[in-house]
Amino acid sequence: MNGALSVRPEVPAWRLITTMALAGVLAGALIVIVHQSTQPTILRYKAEMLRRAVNQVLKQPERYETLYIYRGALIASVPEGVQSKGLDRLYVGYGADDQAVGFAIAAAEPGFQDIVRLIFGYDAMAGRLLGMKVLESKETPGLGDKIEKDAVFVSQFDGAATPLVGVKGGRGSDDPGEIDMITGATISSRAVIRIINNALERSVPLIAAREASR
Amino acid sequence: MRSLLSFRHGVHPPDHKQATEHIPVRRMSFPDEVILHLRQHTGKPARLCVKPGDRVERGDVVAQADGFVSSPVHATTTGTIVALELWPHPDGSRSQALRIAVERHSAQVPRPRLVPEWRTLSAKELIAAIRDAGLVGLGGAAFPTHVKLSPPEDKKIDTLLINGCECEPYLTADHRAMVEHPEKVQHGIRILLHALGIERAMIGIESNKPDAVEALRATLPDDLDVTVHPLRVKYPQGAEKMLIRALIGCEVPSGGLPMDVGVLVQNIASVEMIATVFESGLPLIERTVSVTGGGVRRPANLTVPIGTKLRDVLDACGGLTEDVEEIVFGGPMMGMAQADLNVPTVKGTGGIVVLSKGESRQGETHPCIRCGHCLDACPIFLNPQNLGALALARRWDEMEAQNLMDCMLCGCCSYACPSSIPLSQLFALAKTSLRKSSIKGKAA
Amino acid sequence: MQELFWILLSAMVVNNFTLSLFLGLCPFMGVSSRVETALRMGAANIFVLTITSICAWFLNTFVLAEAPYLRLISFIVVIASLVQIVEMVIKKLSPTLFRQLGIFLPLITTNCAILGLAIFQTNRGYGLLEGLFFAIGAGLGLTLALVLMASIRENSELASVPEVAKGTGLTLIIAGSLSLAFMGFAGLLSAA
Amino acid sequence: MWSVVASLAPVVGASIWFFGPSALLVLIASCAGAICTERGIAGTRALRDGSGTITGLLLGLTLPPGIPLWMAFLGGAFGMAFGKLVFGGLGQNVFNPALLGRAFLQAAFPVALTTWPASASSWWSLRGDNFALPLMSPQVPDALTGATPLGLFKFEGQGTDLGSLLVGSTGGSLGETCGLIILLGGAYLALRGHLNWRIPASIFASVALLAGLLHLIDAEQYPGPVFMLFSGGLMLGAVYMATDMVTSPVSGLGCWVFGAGIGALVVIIRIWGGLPEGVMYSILLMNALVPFINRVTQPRVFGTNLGSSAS
Amino acid sequence: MRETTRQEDLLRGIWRENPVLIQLLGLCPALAVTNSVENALAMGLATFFVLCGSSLLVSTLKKLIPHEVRISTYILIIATFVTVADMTLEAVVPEIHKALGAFIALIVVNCMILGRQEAFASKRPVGRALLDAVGTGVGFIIALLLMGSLRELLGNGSLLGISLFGPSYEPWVVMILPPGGFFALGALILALGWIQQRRAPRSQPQEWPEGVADREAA
Amino acid sequence: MSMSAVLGSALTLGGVGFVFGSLIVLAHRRFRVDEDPRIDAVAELLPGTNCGACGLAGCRALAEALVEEQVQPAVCTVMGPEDVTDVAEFLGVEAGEAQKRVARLACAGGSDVAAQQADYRGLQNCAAAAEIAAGGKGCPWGCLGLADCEDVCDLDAIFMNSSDLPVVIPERCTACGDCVDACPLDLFSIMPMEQKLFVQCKSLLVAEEAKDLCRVACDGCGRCVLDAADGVVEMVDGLAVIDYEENDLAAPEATERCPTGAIVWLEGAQFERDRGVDHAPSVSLRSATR
Repeated sequence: MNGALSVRPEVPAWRLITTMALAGVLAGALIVIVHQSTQPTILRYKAEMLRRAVNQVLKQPERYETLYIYRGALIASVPEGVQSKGLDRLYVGYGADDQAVGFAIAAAEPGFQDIVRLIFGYDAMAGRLLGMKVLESKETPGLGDKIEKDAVFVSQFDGAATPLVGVKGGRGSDDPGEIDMITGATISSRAVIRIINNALERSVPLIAAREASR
Repeated sequence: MRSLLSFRHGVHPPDHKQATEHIPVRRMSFPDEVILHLRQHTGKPARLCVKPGDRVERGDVVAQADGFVSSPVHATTTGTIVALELWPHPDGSRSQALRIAVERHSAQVPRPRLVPEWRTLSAKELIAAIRDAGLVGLGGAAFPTHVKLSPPEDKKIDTLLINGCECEPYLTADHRAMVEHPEKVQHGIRILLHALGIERAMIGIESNKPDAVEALRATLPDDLDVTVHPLRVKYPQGAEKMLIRALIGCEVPSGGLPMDVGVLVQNIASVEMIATVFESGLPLIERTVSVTGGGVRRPANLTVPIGTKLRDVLDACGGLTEDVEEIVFGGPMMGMAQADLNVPTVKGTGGIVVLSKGESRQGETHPCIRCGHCLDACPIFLNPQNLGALALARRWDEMEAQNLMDCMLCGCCSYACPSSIPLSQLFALAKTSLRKSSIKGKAA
Repeated sequence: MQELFWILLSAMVVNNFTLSLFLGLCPFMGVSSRVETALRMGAANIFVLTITSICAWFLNTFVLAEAPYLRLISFIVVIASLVQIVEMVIKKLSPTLFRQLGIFLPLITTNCAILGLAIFQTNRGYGLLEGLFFAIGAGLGLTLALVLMASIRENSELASVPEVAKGTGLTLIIAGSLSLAFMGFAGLLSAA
Repeated sequence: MWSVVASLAPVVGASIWFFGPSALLVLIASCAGAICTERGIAGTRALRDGSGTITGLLLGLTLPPGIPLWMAFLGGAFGMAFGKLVFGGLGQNVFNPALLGRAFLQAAFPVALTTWPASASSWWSLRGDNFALPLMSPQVPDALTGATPLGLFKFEGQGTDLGSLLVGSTGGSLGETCGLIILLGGAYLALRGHLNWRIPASIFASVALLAGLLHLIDAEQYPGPVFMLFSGGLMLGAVYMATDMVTSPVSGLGCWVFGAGIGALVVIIRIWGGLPEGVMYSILLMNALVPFINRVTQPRVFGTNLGSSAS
Repeated sequence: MRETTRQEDLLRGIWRENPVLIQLLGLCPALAVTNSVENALAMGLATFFVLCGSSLLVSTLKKLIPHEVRISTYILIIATFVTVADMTLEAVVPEIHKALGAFIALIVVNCMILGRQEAFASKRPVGRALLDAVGTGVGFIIALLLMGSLRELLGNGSLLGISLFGPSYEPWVVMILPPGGFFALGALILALGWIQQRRAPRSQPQEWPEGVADREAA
Repeated sequence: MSMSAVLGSALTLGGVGFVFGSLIVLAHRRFRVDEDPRIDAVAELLPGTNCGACGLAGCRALAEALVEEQVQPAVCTVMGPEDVTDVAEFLGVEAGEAQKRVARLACAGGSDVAAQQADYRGLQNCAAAAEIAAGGKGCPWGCLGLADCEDVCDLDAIFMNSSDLPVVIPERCTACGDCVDACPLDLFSIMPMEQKLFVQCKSLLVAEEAKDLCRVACDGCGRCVLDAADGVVEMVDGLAVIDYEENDLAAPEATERCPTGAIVWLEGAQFERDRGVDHAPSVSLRSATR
């Protein structure tokens, strides 16, 4: 046995405090440096993802811009001194003729397992959907996650009349407001329909108000 | 049947009493040798007061009570003391015992002696006379009767319960006593009530003995408050706490004694023996033993001198059959298995049950399936399932915390267990281990 | 109200912290051999989770709004220190409470459930009230899982478990079975 | 144990009557899974008391008739290995092995486990792709799928008439459809002392009570108690699964608590949960609670807590 | 403490004292993010990076860190490395970062890392500490990969996203769900124990004395 | 984002470090439990088996006792001699003399030599068998052979031999006393290895009666009393009893004329020496996951 058996000497208090403080300083510096070097890439990716989602549900508009919901109204730019970060927002897409083709609205509510986050395009003039994309869900793989992966299910939302009504599969009805639910994943399908309907309920008055004020 | 008094839970083993319940008690002839253990009762062993070579007559004291919780031992036959030596005891150990060679041609008539006139004695004198007669509880535990009759000052006894249940299967000695000598039973009750200074007694008899109920009802005294109560046939109806629950309707507190609820319980055989003592002047030197079971050729209720070797008792009943499996002192539910035919009977031996191959429950043990039958059987509402599992893991302390010490080893759980798990055996060994460790703890 | 209730139930049974998010596994495997201990551990957890939730909300709202990249490191340092301080306070104020709960507090400091709660709460953008319901739900869920596991393990202690399965193997299988059983709660309150 | 198997014979018979040879095949496969695993792992230690057969049969009875046989086999094997053998075999397990196997299958193959045959062209025809190759998906034509009474109610708001519920001429798992026959088997077992009557009694009582209350509040939204009792796996679960002695409490009081808990959970999951049926999960959840229930429902020992009668 | 060789330092963590399978540390990531090989690998690498980085730093600075504040300092160091790893992953492989979610941040509270600092890095020279960290980290990656491949293979019929059994394979969905994690790790540990048990008595059978042999035979 | 951000966060975290460093220092100073630091150091050296062979409640208790110099390091028989020296040097005390102690069984009546009176069919463990007519073995003092001691021995130091007697492997026995507690007949006792003269019998029967029940019983003939030095062996109630106070005078001669072999001179393990098996079984490997 060697030096393992020794009694530790007392350490002065200032050394403890300095060590902690120094460690904090170093850690802070290191993190910020890495943060600064990775941040642009991360932001770029996030923006790209958002762009893709909006483009997809608005059927490839020419361009789109962000609208903030501020004091119960939709505004294109935030007034001075207000943080844009915490505000809810939706996106308006414009066609070639610079006419608004629709609004992309993001929404999240509980699904079968956990929160389902999705975005959908809405044509306010026709009162119809343009498309729907699930951004994030933890629904049962192979069953509930068909709301995300089943092309047939997803494509039903293109041009669907609102409010949406869910029906059991195989009815073959041509009613544009009817969404055929996925066999065995009724709850998840219903959740999607419910999320969209609820989001519309919230957003349609805002959109109408904006159109009216124009 | 529902309206009969009883207690909750318990089991219904087949009673097997038909072999002996209608046969009158007979006396067996004296054996060549009797073995008198000095430890025949609960408490301190008796102290020897004779020596090898001495000649003793029937009824002579051979060992004195050693202390209050002790009881004297009397010579049960006339004969010569051969030796004091270690001899097999019914509990499986070897302990000090006197061997008396019986005088072949003696008339076995006891010395003339003074028969105490109990009516003239004070309670104290009466209890002393009971002690000198070596009386102990004949139900099995062999607790000295005089101790039981002397409760502490602060415990007031107001009722005497007479246990005529004989709920153990096979045994019929008490039954025969009630049918053949109801007047002696009533006499014994009278003496006990006198000793206690009270007037109320209740006799509990399982309803499968209507003739006993009849006989005792016919002889009820006019001047005392004695009543006879038929009880539901259920094991262990004859356990003190169960009997009190059935007759009085209250529960003896956990860890307490019957006297805590103002009750004293005596077994029929003890009551009858008290009457005998005060009628004949003889001490406790013989008793009725049920020798029965499929392994005995001629089952009988025999009056046997205490200390007769098992071998001799069995010979008096025609010997053993070919398919003997197990010999038990006491009843099959709570009795002690015997390994040696030289074991003598002791004061507490009221039955010798010889089980044949078909009768002995030697099922193969299976895993516990937690059916809960044992909980429904346990008369004191323990959880034998859990206790059994703890016992297998040797976790005695946890068992104690779960009231193991209230277990009276009645064997209901083992009987009810469909997997043939020897639960009560496990509890017996757990209690032994706990007792051992508590002695050790005190010593340390 | 319905939403708060859903947050509580979701963290407790539907997405139980331990059984479906694998948070707090260390105590779940380690401190789950006795029911009494499990109960106390659970209570201590509820307590610390509640504090953490408030703490994280406070940090997010007032301190880290400008520097979210310092979130993780601040969370861990603040929570760890706070738990230590709480431990001391309890020790000073109520020795009884300390004996009941305090001994578990150091164990909880480096428990992923605590940090997990703070991070999930932030990611989901919960406010103060929502965060509190989330924390209580998570704490109740942890307690439930711990107590169930402890009572089952106490039970299996007396069983003749095969040598290979003793200890962790069996605990994991039980956890899997519990997790399977908890799947029955899927979709609770969200089917309407 | 074999008497439990015997009491299941009518239920098995009924399932074959309703679902044809598919039923028999599925039952054989699940039994084979359970028994082979028991023999394979426990070897000679495995008991020949029929407990493996019961596990297999009970599992089989909760499966839809059209399920691929390899899945039924897998479920039996899983239930036996992880539900029973790891705990030390008979008498030591915590979860009902058959239900654990079923829950595993439900989680592993949600589609196959919720595909119910609507009707069959003849008694002899198979009710689905029973002979799908091991590990491969079954091929089920859409026309074959139907729905259970509970699914119909939950997702489409349709009721099913009481007569067909009682007789069992509805869609569903093999042994779940005919309530009357199950009750008969249960009565036989209760009389023989192999079944604690308190458990099914408390389950029925709590389901009827809760469902009745809700039905009184809003008859449109909540189905009536009779429908709740006779639909889905409640009968089979209450009589044969919940009463498994090993995985239910030992004391009488414990059994009442256990049953009431199952009943309450069944109603909660059926009405507010995401799944149409919750009997299996309810029983598994309460199984998990049994050790705890046993702890808190220790019987009162004779001569304790006497109150006034003590003095 | 017994002296160890360099080789031992390196190899110990890989199998004999594998952090997940033997020591049962870091179970949270081992169960939560192993539903595919890809995720498992990313998680393993991130943890590996944090472990090596902090071991290196801690053993370098061990003389400077007073005993009383060592744990706090270690946590600070570890948290820094985790934050770095988190940001790097988000920038380089955003998809995987999204799949791993909060569990990257939870590397901070992985007892395995703090354990190695406390038990090894704070007492040994830099080289040894690095060897140990590499060994333990590789052991962790191996365990995660084992879990990941088992779960992805059964739960999805694929490995690293490449389908192995063809399109008609029926995936065992449960394996990529939480219960599957518990069952997979449980089964792995049972299998390891079983192998060990099988191997143990065979190694030195002839050394048993007569009496024991008799009883074994009976 | 620039230098200012870097500086800002560095200072923030530095501040956090400072605050909590101070807090910890404060806590450390205020709530410290005064404990001799040497206790930890010593405890680390001890084997950590908590076997209790030293007579104290576990290794930690021994460490405390060692530091307080109540006992000498050598009382720990599990730790190797070098470790004992290390501890002694560290504490600056004498190592003391290690006295190896083992469990000895006071019965040699295996199934080959002792009479069996009845079949015992209940639970297969000694404690249970002892409750029922002493398990059917003729000699009520004799070893029941159902291996309770083997079961409770955590160190695998006891195995049952072919005649159902427990053999203690001295190399493994730490004299913890578990077997002493487990034996329902109190046949085990913990004895120093130096005490080599030993009576392997507890039967109080004498002469033919003793030998009828067991061929190796002490029949109380008294030859050993005569053959041993004065006061070493004594007859008490028909059983030879050794006075270990006089152990120095004990010699193998006392066993030479014993007609049954009940008194023995033990150099190592009991029973197995005669059979030519003197090495221990290898330790069975436990699952590493435990």
